[in-house]
Amino acid sequence: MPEKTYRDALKEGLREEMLRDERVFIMGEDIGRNWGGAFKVTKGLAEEFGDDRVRDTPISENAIVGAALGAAITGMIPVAEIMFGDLITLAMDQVCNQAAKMRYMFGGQTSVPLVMRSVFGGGKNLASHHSQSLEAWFMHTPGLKIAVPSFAYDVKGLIKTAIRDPNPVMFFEHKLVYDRKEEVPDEEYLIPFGKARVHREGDDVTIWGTFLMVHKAIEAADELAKQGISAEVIDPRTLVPLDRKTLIDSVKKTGRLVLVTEETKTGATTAEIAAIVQEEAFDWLDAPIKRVNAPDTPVPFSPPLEQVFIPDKDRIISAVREIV
Amino acid sequence: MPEKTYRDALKEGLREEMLRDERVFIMGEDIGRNWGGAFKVTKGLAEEFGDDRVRDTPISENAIVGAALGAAITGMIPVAEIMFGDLITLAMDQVCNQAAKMRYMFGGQTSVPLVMRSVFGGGKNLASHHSQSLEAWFMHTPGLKIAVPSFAYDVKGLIKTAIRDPNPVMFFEHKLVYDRKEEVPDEEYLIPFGKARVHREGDDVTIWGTFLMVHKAIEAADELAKQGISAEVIDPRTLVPLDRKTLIDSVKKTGRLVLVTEETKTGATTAEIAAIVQEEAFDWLDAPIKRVNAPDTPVPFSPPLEQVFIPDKDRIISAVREIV
Amino acid sequence: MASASKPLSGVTNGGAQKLCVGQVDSIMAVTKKKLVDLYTRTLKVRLFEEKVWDLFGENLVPGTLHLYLGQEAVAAGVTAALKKSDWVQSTHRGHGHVVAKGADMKAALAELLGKRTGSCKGKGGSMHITEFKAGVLGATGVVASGLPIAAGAALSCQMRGTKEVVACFFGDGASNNGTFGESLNMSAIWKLPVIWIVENNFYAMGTPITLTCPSQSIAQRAEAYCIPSCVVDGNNAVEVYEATLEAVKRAREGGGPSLIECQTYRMRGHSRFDPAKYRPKEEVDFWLSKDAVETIQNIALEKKALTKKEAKDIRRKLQKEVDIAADFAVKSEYPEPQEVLDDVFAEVA
Amino acid sequence: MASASKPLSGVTNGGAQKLCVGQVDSIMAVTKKKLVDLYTRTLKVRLFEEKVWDLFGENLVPGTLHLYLGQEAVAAGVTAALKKSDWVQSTHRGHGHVVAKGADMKAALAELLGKRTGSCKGKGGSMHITEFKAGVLGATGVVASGLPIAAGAALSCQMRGTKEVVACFFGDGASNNGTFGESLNMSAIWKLPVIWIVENNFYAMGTPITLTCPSQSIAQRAEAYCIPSCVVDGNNAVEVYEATLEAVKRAREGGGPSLIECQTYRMRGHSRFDPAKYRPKEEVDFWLSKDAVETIQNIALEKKALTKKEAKDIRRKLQKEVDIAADFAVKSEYPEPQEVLDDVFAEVA
Ligand SMILES: Cc1ncc(C[n+]2csc(CCOP(=O)(O)OP(=O)(O)O)c2C)c(N)n1
Ligand SMILES: Cc1ncc(C[n+]2csc(CCOP(=O)(O)OP(=O)(O)O)c2C)c(N)n1
Ligand SMILES: [Mg+2]
Ligand SMILES: [Mg+2]
Repeated sequence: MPEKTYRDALKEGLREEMLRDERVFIMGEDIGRNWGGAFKVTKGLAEEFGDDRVRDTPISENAIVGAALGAAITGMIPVAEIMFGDLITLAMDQVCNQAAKMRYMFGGQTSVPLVMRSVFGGGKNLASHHSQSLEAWFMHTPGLKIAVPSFAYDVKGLIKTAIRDPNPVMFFEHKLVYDRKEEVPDEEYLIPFGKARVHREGDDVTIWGTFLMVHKAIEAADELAKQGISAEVIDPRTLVPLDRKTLIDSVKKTGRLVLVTEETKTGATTAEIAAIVQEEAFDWLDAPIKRVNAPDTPVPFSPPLEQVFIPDKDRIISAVREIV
Repeated sequence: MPEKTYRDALKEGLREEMLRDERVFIMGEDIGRNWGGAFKVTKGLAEEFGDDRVRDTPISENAIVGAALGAAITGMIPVAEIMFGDLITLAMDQVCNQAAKMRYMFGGQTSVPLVMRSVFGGGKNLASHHSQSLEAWFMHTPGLKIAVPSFAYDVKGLIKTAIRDPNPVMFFEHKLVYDRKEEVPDEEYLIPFGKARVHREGDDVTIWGTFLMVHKAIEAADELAKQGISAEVIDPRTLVPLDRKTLIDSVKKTGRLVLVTEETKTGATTAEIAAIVQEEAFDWLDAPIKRVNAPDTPVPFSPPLEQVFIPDKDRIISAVREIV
Repeated sequence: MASASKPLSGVTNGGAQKLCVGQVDSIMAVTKKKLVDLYTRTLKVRLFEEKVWDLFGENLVPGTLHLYLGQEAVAAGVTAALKKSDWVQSTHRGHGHVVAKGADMKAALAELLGKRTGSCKGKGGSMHITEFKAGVLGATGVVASGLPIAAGAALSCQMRGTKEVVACFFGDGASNNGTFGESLNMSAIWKLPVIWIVENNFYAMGTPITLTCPSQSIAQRAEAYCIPSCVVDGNNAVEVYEATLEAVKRAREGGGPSLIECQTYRMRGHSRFDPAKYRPKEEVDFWLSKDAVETIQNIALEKKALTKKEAKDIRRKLQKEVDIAADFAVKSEYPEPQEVLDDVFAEVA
Repeated sequence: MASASKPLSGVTNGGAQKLCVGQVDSIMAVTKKKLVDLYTRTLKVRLFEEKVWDLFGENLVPGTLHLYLGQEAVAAGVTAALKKSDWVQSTHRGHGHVVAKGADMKAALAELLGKRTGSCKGKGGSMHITEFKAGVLGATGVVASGLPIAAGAALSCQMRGTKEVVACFFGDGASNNGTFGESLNMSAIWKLPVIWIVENNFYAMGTPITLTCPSQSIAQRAEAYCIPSCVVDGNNAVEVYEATLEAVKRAREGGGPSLIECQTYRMRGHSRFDPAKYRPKEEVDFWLSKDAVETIQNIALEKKALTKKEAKDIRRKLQKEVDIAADFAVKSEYPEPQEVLDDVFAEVA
């Protein structure tokens, strides 16, 4: 099977869906022919599909999402891009008050086939306004589905599922995985929402994480294996819907859980997962659930600071060792 | 001691601080002489302090917060009001990217003595755009302090502390407690941030909650007492800083914890509290921590729907009985 | 440099000023049939809102209420210039838009009462009253949040090549929100088939426009984006209709957006408990004397589009419709508690 | 109705058009001393940015970088019209604003390198480069987010009665964001002492202004709020200075805000890795021929404000300052890891 980068796999998914259904179109800042997206995900698509369907917009985040929403409820299937996840702050009303709630508050009169792509994460020394991980806000917003792909194979299958979903989907990517390669089939495939991917099987501890931290967790598991500790690594792939079963079953097997994301700790998605697991697997837990997150600070610029801000393999290993 | 409503106590606090320090001023939509605030909190203040210091603004939420921020870092002490908490969606960039991060990303060059008041909660059939409880978003935003007063005594002491704090404070109120009365001294007093209030002491279970749910928890505790169950009721009063000690000590005593807020369940502040408690008091927990929240839906309009949406005394009692 | 102009206010500018270039200035062009249509729409909204006010008095309407009373001619004039397949985007003051666009009054009233037979199954209420199949994109509780949605719907019309157009209602207060500029600009650069309808009633809650708007008109803001604009008497359905007709024509032909500022006034307070004491008596009197229903009725009578008897017959018929709708709404059931969980997500096919 | 005008572009409008009414049109009014000041500021920013580019080439600048190269005359002209106690609000392209306003170049360069001696202790970097005590309210990574902050700082100046003014820089792209209208309106209704400085470099990243702005100028948008405005050649520090001076005078005297559109151009790409291939060669050539440093130098020489030798001496002096600053920055220490936790909250007194 050919190896492809996360970036290319994602583009392939977008392209296949645009070929399949002409209602699908993309809009966002600098996604068109001059730039191809800040992370080059849409490079070449404007040339192939035209500037209408790969539409550069003004710097108007709230209107980008709002306009995509208006198009979604009148017969189109928009994929709106917000260049950096930090900038969704400017579109929170349209995302959380309008898109997420529209079907419900209108009593099911409309569905909202809308995908909102954006990118989270640090690691590129882009400082406080271009490095955050804000997925927890959206997990706390009923009416949104949330995809958090970390692998090339997943990103392609999930973007296609997202585009075909009749509900608003927040599709979050991570800056540091665009260049990572994985085997990705050329044939069409879809990945269902709400189905976790188990990257390592293990008996001693479960490690659940998202985005770059899945990769770190795998590295940690490999190293732990050498130390005689068998860790199971679970990547939820979507936060809403959430695959509770795979996680709970794993915890019932291992009795121990370490949660790891790049979010600042307080109120992160890891808090929700910890709360769920202690609710549903209380009697199986042999130790407190450990959370490995960034500290409760804005993301700092300077390399040595950002490096300690972002959790790494060693912090995961330490957390595991504290409870195993 | 005189009894005062939450509304009047809050106004007294604002008034005292405006008298004390002429740098303090208020700005927001319809807070001035024609309306006195959507919930009449600022009624009469424009007449007393003038339209400059009690300043009606255009419907420009992001600029209201941004302008207050600009004033805060140049020698004023603004109290910016966003009429409904649901509308902070429009000001998330100024709140979360600018005000919260400014001190940090400028390396401590400035402090940000800014209070942002708003109101959460349902119960008035105002539907999906005027009833939410979004405090979890801000708890997940490093750099913000968060006050969540539920009682008249607290709201006065806390607003004064908020105004004197050199950091951005989100000061959240609740629609259904404005009319509630409590004894409030006429003399000046301050309530420190990070100090919980224990409303009932008890041995069998700890109930921790915020806003209207504190009142419901007290009712539940009173009823549980008749059933022979002794419940301790803790109101954190501020979410950031959070009084962990009072809570953890209580759980170590009772071994059981029920968390109750009006937020939609997934990713609520209760998730964070559950995660903390299982981390810090794992060995003392005799049962899973229970979360009592609203369901994961937008807030519905129709009275019978809103009534089941908002947690009540009975749901708290059931949750307690499940684990005691 | 350009100098600041005298600010706008409810008294000084009431409907007088016209900025439209090329607007049809005589109502001669309007057919008798259309005058009857305008009369009927205006009156229908009026009777609907009066019924809502009654039901509210009987304590049957939960929550708050932003009545459209006084502004009927705006919704009537705009919707009369649209096809059924065209769209309107509504606001927190949406009853009039929805009814004028042809929504089922039974479902609309039931919605206001929180009944499961309501157009939103009781989930929305006054601030979200919406009937999608009548071409209403939605009423929204967040001021100005409809503008980008309308721009997007217009983009969709353009991309799908349907020749549909979108009329987007919003208030004077809404034009101070960030989405206003973002949406107008988007509509201008992409030449979207959207008509921006400012319902300038000179107040945003209790805040008079003089405190929040430095210019003589809101329409002036359209020029920033090279969008053609005009100011019309929003209590005169014919004026509103004519201006909209021109804008619709432009939009359908690919000429892009227009903005129409309709100067009008709330007959009552902002919301259910507002006595609106902050409005000067002379201003209120001025506007009450320009009643929207009387205005269109007089025009229709004068132009012999209607006889007095016909006017009365129409009123009787509409009143009956409204009464039946109210009866339906009152008798309908509330939703069952478990319905709180329905309709969060659409089923995946 | 008003008709859409020909869209703006980098070639057709380059600095030519002037909309200022009452602008001092001759540089005769500018003193020789001020010409030297303008030359010095412009050159200082240029030399600073060239050093940054060098350091970047040596891989010493982490993260991204939005160079101010090409736009120096804007920061120079604006800050030359301000007092030290006045304020500027910066952007993601902020180095020039900060340096021109008089920030310590050592601390500024150290910040770009992520050193603990940086003005933000290494927490901010290029996008947040700020020196508060030099009167910089902040550089921000969120486009257009500085506008409301500037409005608020101006409100504060007004309320405190200090006669300070605020100059707020932002790009052409920023003027499409919602905060633009919200902030301009606020400044107009409250007559705030703020000067809105649009740095129109005709691109937002790779997007040419022709795709996102329907009008001939950004300045046109100021009229929506009755704010006096003008368009000047942003590569000519004297033009920028004169327009700012007039606006500052108006602001200090309580006359409220002004907007100055400075048409200019980036010498390089948008950010560190952008080769900017999307810009037509003729356009690039046109602008490179209008070099900001050469322009002010020629004016100063021509007006005999400077001799060639003096010009060279100034350059040598500035270069030395910059070199010393770079040396300081390079030799400074990185922060210690535990400093990540510092400065989230200020101590409560
Ligand atoms: C974004 C936002 N801000 C504030 C409010 C509270 N609010 C509801 S209606 C209203 C006034 C709106 O004024 P305008 O746009 O002129 O419409 P009108 O009520 O006059 O029809 C306000 C401030 C809101 N719902 N949404
Ligand atoms: C709100 C927001 N949207 C998008 C971005 C990404 N971005 C950074 S700079 C830029 C272009 C800004 O253009 P302009 O305002 O003209 O300033 P210039 O870069 O030309 O100086 C964009 C889109 C951002 N930082 N903030
Ligand atoms: Mg109004
Ligand atoms: Mg630009």
